Amino acid sequence: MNIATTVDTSAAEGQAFRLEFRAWLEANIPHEWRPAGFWHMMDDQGAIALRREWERKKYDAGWAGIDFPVEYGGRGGTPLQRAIYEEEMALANAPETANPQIPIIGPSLLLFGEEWQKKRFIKPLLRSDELWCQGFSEPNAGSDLASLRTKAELQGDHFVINGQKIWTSFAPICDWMFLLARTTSTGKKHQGLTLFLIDMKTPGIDARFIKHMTGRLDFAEVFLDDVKVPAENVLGGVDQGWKVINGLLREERVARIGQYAFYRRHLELLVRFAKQAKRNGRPAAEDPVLRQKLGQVCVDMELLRIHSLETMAAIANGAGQDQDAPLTKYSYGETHQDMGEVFTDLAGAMWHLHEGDPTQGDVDQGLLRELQFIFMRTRAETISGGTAQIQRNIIGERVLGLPRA
Amino acid sequence: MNIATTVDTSAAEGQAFRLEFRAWLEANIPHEWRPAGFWHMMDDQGAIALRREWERKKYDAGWAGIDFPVEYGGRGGTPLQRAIYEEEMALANAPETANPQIPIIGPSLLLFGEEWQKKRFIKPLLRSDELWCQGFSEPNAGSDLASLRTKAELQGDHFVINGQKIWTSFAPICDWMFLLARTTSTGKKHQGLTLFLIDMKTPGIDARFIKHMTGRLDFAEVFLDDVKVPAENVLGGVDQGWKVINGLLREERVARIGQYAFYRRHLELLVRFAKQAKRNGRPAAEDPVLRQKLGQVCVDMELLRIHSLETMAAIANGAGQDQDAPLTKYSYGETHQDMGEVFTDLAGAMWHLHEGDPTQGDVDQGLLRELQFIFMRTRAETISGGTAQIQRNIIGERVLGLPRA
Amino acid sequence: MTAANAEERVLAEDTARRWLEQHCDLKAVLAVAEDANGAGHPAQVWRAAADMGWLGTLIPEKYGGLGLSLADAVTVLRALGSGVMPGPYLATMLAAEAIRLGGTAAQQARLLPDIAAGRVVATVAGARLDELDITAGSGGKLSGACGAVAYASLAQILVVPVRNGAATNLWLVDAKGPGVTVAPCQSVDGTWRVGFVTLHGAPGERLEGDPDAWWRFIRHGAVLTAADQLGLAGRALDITVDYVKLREQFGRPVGANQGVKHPLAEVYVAITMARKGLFHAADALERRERDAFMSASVAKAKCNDAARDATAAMIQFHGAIGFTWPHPAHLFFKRAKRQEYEFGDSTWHRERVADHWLKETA
Amino acid sequence: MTAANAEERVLAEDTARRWLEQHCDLKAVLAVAEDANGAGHPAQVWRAAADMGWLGTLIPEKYGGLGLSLADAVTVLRALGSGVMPGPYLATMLAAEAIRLGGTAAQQARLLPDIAAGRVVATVAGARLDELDITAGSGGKLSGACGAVAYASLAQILVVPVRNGAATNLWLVDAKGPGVTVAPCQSVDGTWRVGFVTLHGAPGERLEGDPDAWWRFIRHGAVLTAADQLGLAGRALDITVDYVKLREQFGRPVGANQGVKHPLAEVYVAITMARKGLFHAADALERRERDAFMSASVAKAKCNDAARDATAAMIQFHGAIGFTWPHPAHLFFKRAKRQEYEFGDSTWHRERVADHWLKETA
Repeated sequence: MNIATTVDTSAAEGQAFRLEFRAWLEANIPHEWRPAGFWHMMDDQGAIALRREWERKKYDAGWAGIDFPVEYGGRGGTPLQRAIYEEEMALANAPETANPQIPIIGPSLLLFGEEWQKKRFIKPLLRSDELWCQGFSEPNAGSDLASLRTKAELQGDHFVINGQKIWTSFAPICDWMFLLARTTSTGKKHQGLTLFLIDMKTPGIDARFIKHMTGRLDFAEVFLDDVKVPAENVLGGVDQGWKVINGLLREERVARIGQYAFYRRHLELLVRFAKQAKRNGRPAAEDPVLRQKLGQVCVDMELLRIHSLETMAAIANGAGQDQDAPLTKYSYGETHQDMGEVFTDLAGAMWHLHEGDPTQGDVDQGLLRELQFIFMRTRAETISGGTAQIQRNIIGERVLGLPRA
Repeated sequence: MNIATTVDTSAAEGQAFRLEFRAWLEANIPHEWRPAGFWHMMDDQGAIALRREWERKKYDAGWAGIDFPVEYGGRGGTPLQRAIYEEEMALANAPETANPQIPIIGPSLLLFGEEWQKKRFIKPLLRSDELWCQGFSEPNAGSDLASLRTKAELQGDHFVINGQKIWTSFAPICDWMFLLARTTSTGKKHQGLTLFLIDMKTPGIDARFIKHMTGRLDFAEVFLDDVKVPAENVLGGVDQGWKVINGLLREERVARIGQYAFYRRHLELLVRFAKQAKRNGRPAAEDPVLRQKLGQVCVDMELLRIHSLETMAAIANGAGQDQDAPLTKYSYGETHQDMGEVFTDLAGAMWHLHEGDPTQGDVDQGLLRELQFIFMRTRAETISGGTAQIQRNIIGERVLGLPRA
Repeated sequence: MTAANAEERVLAEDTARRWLEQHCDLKAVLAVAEDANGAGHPAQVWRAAADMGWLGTLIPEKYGGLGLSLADAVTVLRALGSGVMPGPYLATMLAAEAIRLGGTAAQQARLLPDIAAGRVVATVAGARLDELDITAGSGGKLSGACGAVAYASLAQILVVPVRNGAATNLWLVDAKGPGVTVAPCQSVDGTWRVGFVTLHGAPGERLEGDPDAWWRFIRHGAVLTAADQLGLAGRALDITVDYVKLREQFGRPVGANQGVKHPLAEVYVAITMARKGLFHAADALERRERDAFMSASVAKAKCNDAARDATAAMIQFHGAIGFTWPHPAHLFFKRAKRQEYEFGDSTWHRERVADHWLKETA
Repeated sequence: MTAANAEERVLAEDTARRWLEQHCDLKAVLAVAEDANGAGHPAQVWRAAADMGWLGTLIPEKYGGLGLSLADAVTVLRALGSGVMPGPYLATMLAAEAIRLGGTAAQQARLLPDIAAGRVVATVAGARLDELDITAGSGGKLSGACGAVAYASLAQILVVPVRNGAATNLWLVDAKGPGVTVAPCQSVDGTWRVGFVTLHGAPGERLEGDPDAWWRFIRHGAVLTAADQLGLAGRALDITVDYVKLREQFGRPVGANQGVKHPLAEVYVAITMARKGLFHAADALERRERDAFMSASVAKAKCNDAARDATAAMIQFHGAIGFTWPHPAHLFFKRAKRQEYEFGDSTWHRERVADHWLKETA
């Protein structure tokens, strides 16, 4: 496999780190996990248990929380190493994390948490001893997050929380939730919001899975009925929730480098698939019209790689505000979605089958299943975390300075 | 040439009309006018003079105002014949009219004019003895026509008009103008507008050409400074201008059939060009990627042909309101613009040259020039008469019933 | 199409839609998709398809059908598509159409009455139009891989395209007979069922009425499939428009934003043009007009695009709820994307339309 | 690119833009376009190109140039493109680059100093990359049609690609010498001039330094042309954004509508990615990286699309004024559409990117 990386590791420091981690992965990812589609042909619960176990092993070997301080259980590395880590994970087809909120909750704790919170929560988070979920969205507060209605009232030394959250990934199997609720209802909508760290075993919490269109269990909804949360479990101060959320932009940038590495792997799978699949009696890879479509996503992916390289350079230089966050989000969603469409064009009538049609080439089943999953999954990528429409609005208004309606 | 027509002339009436007109055109369009591009290699003034002369001849032979009543100088035919007429004009590559406002001003006079107005104006209009222009748009009232500011004040037996009009095609060479002005400034914006028939020789009118990006003289701006217009020259009643304009929808439908016939001719030119032009050493027509692009505009054009057939059937059945007018306008603009893009893709690096590059095939110069002109002209088609954005708004709100912002 | 005809069709489609909504609504369809190992064959839908004459729309009256036109079949299938209806009705109608177009009177008389009455399930191989390599040996024994075939496990009659030098002939095979193996395969689209069929010297019977019927059949197949797609597309738009009128974010209905309104307007335009193209193609094929093959390609290409765009918009403009399993949007989207590659994807059809124009233009 | 470098470039570009705006603004460019029979060669622009070192950006210092990098040339050309600048500077720089890449030290020493100083106009045939059929006879006499060549009537030096079996070599021709005929031709794009060149046994001189320079040259040519396109695109967006902030319809600025805002946001995204891709390609070619050819294709494909979309949006969102002659939008649009087909259109480049990936992926 050939992946042009997004991190310039000509510097010795990066290169040594890369090689060491690569060797560890080589020795510690079971061989049977490697092929494309492995995780897509397994049930959700089994997959999470396997991953969780593997992540503990990885943590114990020193390969987790790369850029988190040692004192809180991290490796104490640099953002550059963190990016290399993400790339190597993708290169090795390492399992996705069982604890996907690490890049959001980890930095929130680091940046805004009190000392006891950092000591208490970060290490078990990184080691996936405790799984976390994020309770932001509500049925009537999706794109318009600031209009959320879940309410937290202070009663003595604890808050009482009532409301409903949705799109709370993996909530039913999580140990802790990172929840945004309204503590003050006067003033502007986005003021008066507070972040809470909530033990999912607290009475009054009812979490139920909502199946994804891919068939996977992932999202959930969470009902909160008089849930008592100790006042000390506020993160970043009462009514400071919006500030905390907006303080995470730099972190999101690093996370996107990791996301790019996975997309890059997906493109490799797509190109490999193009060589296997047949359309009209010849390899899809030889069809000039399909080559154009494939060429276009390769162009867009190369551009995203260059964008990631620049982002990494900016991070390394300690750059501040990222005005191109909505551009990144928008381009990622569109490009990944385009990749999905190219997959169906390459696969033709077999795109949706769980096994390749033998009359359409000798197609690896795992490859087909993984690309199929990616295709469906990408429909969500122009919606979650702010729709493509919202991103274009933000670009138009904040970057180009166009007037609001 | 093979043009599948949009009018079902299996009925004898239509077929006889078609053959008779075809024969007349065959005998009366000079042979040298026929090749593609003839009109695009001639200066504007010369072209208009030639066309005007030809139109008089055509009128005198009975081939003008097809569906206008005989008493006002028309032929007294049916809408079906009118549509056949438009198609045959396109098939024969007959000159475009020198009097392009006929389809707007003619029916306005017929539907809303007083008897003396019909008697006075229709025949010279149809015979192009008098050329007309349309004074609707203003510098600050384009898409938002109702906010126009040109003012007409009644002073005794005449109105005094002051203001500025723009995009008034051919105004400097026109004899009459059909002008929309504000007569009442209270109430809703679209009320209080009145239509006037104005002699362009009236003192106080100053009309200047604005060159089109194609290089042609077509648009103009018109300044009105204390222009006196007799009160009897109001069309359709004082403050009734908006009603008159909206009464012309059926007529626009018939006009679009004619427009389709021209587009169809353009597609034929494009296909012919694909056979002449070479890309990468072989005919563009043999390139699978270019064939896809060509195929797509053929698909869209076939759909517009079917749409026209249905429209004709609806007209023949005396259908009323046309809810699909914005759909028609939008689709025409997009499809014609796509055709232009396919032309540049077929022509490659020679698309913009006044003569074909001999190393890129043996290309007919007139064909190249006409397609080149069409390509540039189509940029205006998603703007004039309501932008593509406005059309989508209307479809969303009036057809789908989506709420206004 | 006469006005009387048109009214009858509106009525027939309306009746079908109401019946389906009452007896197999979107929840019921979701349950079929959920039960991935089930037959994907709701009894009430199949019964209705037989009793109301849908299966026999195109079958001549003398063979128990209604003897109606392709446009009528399009109407029926659009209604079924608008309900994302599961079941082997389309596969069966396609097989019947192959027999009608290619079979002798005797073959038709033997097979079509059972099909019209819903007594047998039938299906067709080769819908993806990539060349298959099925050959006929001595005594009409057929061999070769048929690839994925709709409802292969359920079907009794199988129609297959068989190579005959440069030509392709349609043959019949007893799908439950000797020499036929079926390996069921799951599909992401839970509203149908599919299996890989292989023939190992299976006894075949050639459709002898019109040996060139394959070329007509694939155009009829394209139009019938496109009807289902058009049904999906229209319903997807209706549901989405209703949703964005009500769903509020930032203090106003989502549908008031041009970022939502304009794409939905484009979907409306696409569906409207697709509908016109499809009914035109149905009539053109019916009348065997000179350009009918091109018209079918125009229709399928446009229905492919309209159905994909409408169902993708359905997901996008429902926001997060639109990509959950309990919401029906994914049923529409997956099925539209599946059918996009049956009886010719847009690339296949655009190529044929371009070819037609290049040949016809002097 | 080091930070110091980057700052210098910003400064250099800024200086160039200011100078051009003062000495040859959009009105002046329009006048050049208006004068279709004029030379299309504003003296002040050419003088500046020589005096400020733009022409010699890539020419080694020992031959009178600045000896800077491709990224620096991209910076300069983006500034010129943002002013839709007329003149033979790009043609001349392309010819110089061909000589730099392919010429021997002696050839470079003889030709480049005059070019850097603006004493000669040079140009290149074959920019459209479709194969030309120019062959070398005995004694290096060249024959064949060169097709349309930028500023052919003005140029003294002409670089032509000559067939040599399966290979292509770069040759020099004295454009004013014997055996060269130039037939001027008008172009819709009035910001340049063009003529058809034919060689009839014209004495030629092969660039002997690197016989395979053609393959490198067309990538450098793609990047330099793309720089002009990127300049057009960025300025087109700036002008349009300024306009829609102020222009009001229906009681609010046009740019407040998502129907305008969203497409302009897309244009911004396209331009931003194009810029990143272009500077990356310039650096990759400079360093002769393994994937540099692919990077150049990525950059040109994206700049083609971004420039076309940005300049088409410029027309669309100016409304009617945008398609009039006195408004500069058409200058941007026509030039962007012209350059889209020079040094490879998007189809050409996408094909090469796909090919690269297919070959590199196991």
